[in-house]
Amino acid sequence: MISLLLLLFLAITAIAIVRSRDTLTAVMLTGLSSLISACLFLLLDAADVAFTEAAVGAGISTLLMLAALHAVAPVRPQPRRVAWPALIVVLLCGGLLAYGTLDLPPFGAAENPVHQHVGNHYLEQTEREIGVPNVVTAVLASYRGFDTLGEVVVVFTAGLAVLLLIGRPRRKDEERDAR
Amino acid sequence: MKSHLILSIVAKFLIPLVLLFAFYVQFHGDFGPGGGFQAGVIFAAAVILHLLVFGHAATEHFIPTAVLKIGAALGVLIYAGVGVASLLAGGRYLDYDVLADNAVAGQHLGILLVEAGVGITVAAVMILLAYSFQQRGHDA
Amino acid sequence: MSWLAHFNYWAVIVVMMTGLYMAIAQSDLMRKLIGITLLQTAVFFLYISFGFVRNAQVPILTEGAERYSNPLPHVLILTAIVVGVATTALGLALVVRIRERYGSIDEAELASLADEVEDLEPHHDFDDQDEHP
Amino acid sequence: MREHLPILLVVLPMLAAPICSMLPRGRQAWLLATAVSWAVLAIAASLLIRVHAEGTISYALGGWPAPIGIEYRLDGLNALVQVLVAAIAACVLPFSGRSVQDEIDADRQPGFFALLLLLITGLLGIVATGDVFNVFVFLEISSLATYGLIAFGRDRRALLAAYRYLVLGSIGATLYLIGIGLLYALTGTLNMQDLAARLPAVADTRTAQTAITLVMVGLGIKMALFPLHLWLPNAYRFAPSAISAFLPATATKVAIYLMLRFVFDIFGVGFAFGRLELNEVLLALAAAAMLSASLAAMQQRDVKGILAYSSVAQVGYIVLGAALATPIGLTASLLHLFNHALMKGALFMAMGCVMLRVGRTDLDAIRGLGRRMPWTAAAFVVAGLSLIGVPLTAGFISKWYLVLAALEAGWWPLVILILVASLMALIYVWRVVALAYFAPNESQRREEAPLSMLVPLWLLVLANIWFGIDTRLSVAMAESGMRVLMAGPP
Repeated sequence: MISLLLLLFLAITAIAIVRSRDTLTAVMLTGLSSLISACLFLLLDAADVAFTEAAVGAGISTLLMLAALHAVAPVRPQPRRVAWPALIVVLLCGGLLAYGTLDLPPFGAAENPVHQHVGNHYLEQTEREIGVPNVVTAVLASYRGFDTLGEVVVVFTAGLAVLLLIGRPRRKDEERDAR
Repeated sequence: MKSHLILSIVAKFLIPLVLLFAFYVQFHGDFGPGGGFQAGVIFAAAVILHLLVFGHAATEHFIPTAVLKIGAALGVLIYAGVGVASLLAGGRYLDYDVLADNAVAGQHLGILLVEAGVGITVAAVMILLAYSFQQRGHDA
Repeated sequence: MSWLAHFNYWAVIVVMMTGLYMAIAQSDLMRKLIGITLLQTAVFFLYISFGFVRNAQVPILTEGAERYSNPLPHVLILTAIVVGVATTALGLALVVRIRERYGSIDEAELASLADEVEDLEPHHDFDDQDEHP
Repeated sequence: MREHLPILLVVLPMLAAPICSMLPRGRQAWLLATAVSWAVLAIAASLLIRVHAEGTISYALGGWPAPIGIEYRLDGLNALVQVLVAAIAACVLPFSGRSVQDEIDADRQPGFFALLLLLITGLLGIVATGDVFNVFVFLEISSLATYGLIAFGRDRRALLAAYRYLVLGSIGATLYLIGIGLLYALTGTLNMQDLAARLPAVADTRTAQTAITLVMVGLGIKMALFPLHLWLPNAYRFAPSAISAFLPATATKVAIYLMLRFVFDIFGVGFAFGRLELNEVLLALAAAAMLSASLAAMQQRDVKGILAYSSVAQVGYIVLGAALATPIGLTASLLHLFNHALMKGALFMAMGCVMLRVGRTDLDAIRGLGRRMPWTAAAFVVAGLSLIGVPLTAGFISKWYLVLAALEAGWWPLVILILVASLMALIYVWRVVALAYFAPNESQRREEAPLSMLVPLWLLVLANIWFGIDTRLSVAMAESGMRVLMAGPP
């Protein structure tokens, strides 16, 4: 029941973000939406994900957005205009997704295919094969360790690209741009 | 950035605690929620707090950009290197079983090392991001 | 299939579509990135709800626990969160650079600026069309 | 070590990238990246030979058997695509040395080469893996590296192009993520083989249909399939020369490979084309791409712009062959995927040479190029002929197969479409060639590009001629890839 309420709250926050006229408000509300999602993840027994979403979504991501906003200021308030073609595309896409959820296995049922196959193996074998209690860590670092290697490479790639874009004092870039 | 006395005292008190928490999260990931990624982010958060309160020059003095660049690369090298080590030890890529005498000990060692790689790269990159964006203030 | 059982998916779709709308329709470059963040957050929820099991526990093995939620979606989403923040950071860096070199981060303004340059100066050399705010 | 080659292929550039980023000088980074690209090509070629001799190679990462762990799975199709990516990389890296020196600030060159290596890592990883989520991770590695690399372009519009690609690309990747999430919810697995085996049981569900649509739209953005191609022209046009030469020949090709893998190997033709009739949608989009993009190419005033729109049209050709879903249609599709990489790589490389010497690539810059840069201009002509599809070039072979496939399927309007689009290619290529050879230019000084650029360029040009005359190798490879696809899901 709490999760339903939170979910409703999340949807309302999303609408508030799209309707906000001021980007600062939008950024702060996005941080809030991450926090709500983190609570939802916790309610859905995903402690690691909740932890990460709180630290990244509500923390780092919001911070970076604020810093970027500071760098690009001043920003004029957005006119509240509806872009109809985009709205139609989005409604079509949303309709397709809603249609797609109709045959999803029931929410939270232990008999769902997701819980029968690979997922079950992890829960049953982690103790014997890996020997750590946190199954998420076992899957993350070992069973699907290569994904996590890829994830580290993604972080490295983004860091490198950002550094090359804005990593030196702005004065130097302006001299270069003006050349 | 102007230094506010209360802010800087609170920060000086808080930052070591947050750093400590980051290490706890790093090494406790086997047992509870957490791991290299979360630890890296929390570590970075402590440094970013320092950055916000004491300014770029003071923070850069403790953690120079050059070190962070090496750190970001080092984490990837550690993780991918563990994979190469398991190849050399006769296993498949990232097969930690062969890293120690028995499979479970090997898994423990492997997970410890790769989580360290994750933590180092994530922390370094997040701090680098904060440095980069902070330098771009509009009135800079 | 009961309506209530799918309510959570539909609420998430609303969030998803709000994000998608922001990303394609709003003309502030920052807000487009916010839209993508929102879209991704909703996808995270979708995955996590696939992994949920009623009356189960966090997938950390403990004595006496019978049922755990599925750890695999959690792992996938941990990766996806990281990928998401990486993309956001790169996007923000691009926005900062665009602001510095165009003096604007409004899609409509930028489009008219870019066209102007293209029409007036067909022989642009490197970097000579910069204007500083 | 021989058995570990499938993973070393991806890990080698992955390890080299951080090292590259730490090197102090661009020159050293370039040498390292070039050496790695050649090693990667050698590995990819040896893997292709092994796949042909011994059959499919499966490599269980972490020692965990699929579907518990992630699997690398090489067959006649993706081993070929890997060789293609590696070969283009091995040509572009030596080529890039001089142009990067000219276009990129010295202090950013190591980072540039590190990102290029990461891009190669990402593309090779996407191709090698047999796990749909691992595809997502490597797709993001290649995408983030691409956004960063495009932003290196000196024109400020490069930034905007990179940003727009980032927004669209992220939407595409997220749609893909939703799609595979729904498939996972239905089947409980992420392994491609396992997914293919479990999908038929749930193929009738609305969820599966939605999942396919989302995956296809997501990949459609990445491969720049009309009308999802809007990010591509400016991205290719304003990127640094080396990146404009590398991307069109590889990135869209990898996305197309992925689409083929999903349609034929995971969903199965019977489901994706038979029941959902996706082939008709793809045919219509391919036709629209060929006509509208060729038309747009004819109106461009910048040669890189012409080539970029032409790439959108060529994606149409490749999809056209695949949508016919016949053995000869697929062979044509794969042949064109391969040949188009050769010709577009060469054409964009020629423009890299022009960029170096003239400093711009608009039509005015081309005037009198035949005298000023005879070798570069000649290379452009030969590769341009291949793009048009003139006999004795590689482009002719793939279009010939495409026409045969259309005739065999009884779709004769498609034959007319191919001819019309080729005619349009003739027009836009001719515009450039005419200016290069028949337009007077006040400056008649000869200033040919350096050998380090001309040699890789001419290697690709000669490949265009070679595969236009001796088709045994290319057709055999395409046919072996085709057989993998026609065999369908296990």
